[in-house]
Amino acid sequence: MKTITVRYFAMFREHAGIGEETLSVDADTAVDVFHATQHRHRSTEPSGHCKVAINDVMADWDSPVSDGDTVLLFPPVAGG
Amino acid sequence: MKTITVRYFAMFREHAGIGEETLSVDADTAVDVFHATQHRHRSTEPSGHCKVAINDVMADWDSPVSDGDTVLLFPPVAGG
Amino acid sequence: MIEMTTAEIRPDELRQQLFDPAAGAYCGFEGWIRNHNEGHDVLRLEYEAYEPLAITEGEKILAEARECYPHLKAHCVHRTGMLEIGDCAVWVGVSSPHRDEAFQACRYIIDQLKVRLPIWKKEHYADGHSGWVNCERCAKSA
Amino acid sequence: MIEMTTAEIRPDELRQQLFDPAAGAYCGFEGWIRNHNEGHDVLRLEYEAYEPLAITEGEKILAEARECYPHLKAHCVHRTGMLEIGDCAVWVGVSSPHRDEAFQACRYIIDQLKVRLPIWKKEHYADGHSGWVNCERCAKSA
Repeated sequence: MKTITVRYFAMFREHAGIGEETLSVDADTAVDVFHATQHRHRSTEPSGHCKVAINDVMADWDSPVSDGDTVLLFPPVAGG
Repeated sequence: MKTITVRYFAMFREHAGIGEETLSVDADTAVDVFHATQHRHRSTEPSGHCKVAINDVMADWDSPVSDGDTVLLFPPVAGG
Repeated sequence: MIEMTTAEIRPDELRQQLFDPAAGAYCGFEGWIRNHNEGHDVLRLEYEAYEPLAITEGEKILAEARECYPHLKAHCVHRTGMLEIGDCAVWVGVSSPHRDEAFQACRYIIDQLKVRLPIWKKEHYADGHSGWVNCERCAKSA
Repeated sequence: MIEMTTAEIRPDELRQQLFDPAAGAYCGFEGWIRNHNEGHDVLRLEYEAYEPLAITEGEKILAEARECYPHLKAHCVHRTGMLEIGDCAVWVGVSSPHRDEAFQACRYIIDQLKVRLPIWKKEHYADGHSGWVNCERCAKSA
């Protein structure tokens, strides 16, 4: 188990009802963290439309996560 | 012979040394007027790069000219 | 340079920063809040950004544009917070020697900003509802 | 609308005339006097126009753009007289619901203005010479 801080934005934050939480998760990669949060908050957004960053650096869904990392979950963007 | 007022612009005006002059010319179309002015001012600019208007309306080189018309001779443009 | 701000965007002041005696062309783009989207009457829009990564990603986009067009000057400002109809949400300005580069670079920058910056917008509708733009559609298509 | 003026062009005031609550995109183009052209150092530029036909032809170009993009608002101002480096010689502003039309229409208008309006420019060079832009080249290629 790893201790991961997860930050939610926009739609994800509203759905989770919280902007940030620290979880103990059994996760090797970013997508494992994403699925754990989906299970926890009963969300069905597919990862394909979303983006992820680890410790403020854009990452891929199969990027490895380490104990103590902060994972940022970005719903689909619509800037401008 | 027709009495035609010719107006010159930009390079043409500088070359002719005059902005406007009234000529008696043997001309059926706009290009005849153009050639008469070229002969008069020893100019060699080809009509293909230039445009012509008759009485403030854009015209073609083969547009007919009438006695009393004003023919505007436009060198190649470079607006903006 | 890219900036995030909660204050009104002032294109006229911003464009002056792009002045360059070698520049013959300036192209500016502004995204304005409009009163409708996909059949809904929109009253206002709320923008949320994750600024640290919006800045990093925005700088990358501007660097990509400058790599394609070496004599380019480019600048971008994105606003966040609650915006009203007619407000300017994003401004992109580009100056360059010739107009072809200016148009192409400006278009490249705004197109990339829209899909790559972590910025989200929530529409508030005349019927009292609200919704995150794009997200609802993505969820439906899941 | 197209205007000819000898006064300074003020893009910020002009763009406000294009405001429309249904417009989500604004694209502006400005032609600035730059300090070089085809290997010459340019000090200033003199613009001459035949205004009656510049206005007529400019209105035609704007009408063509509006025919392609029905929700377009478009406006253009061209300056004449002696202009210094950095001065704005021409401004084209367009607003429309979406950015694709805004970019395309703005580009169409400036491209057409450049080749169709009876406006000529004379460059004054650092070496004391001057020349009408394009004309010399045309004469040479004759």
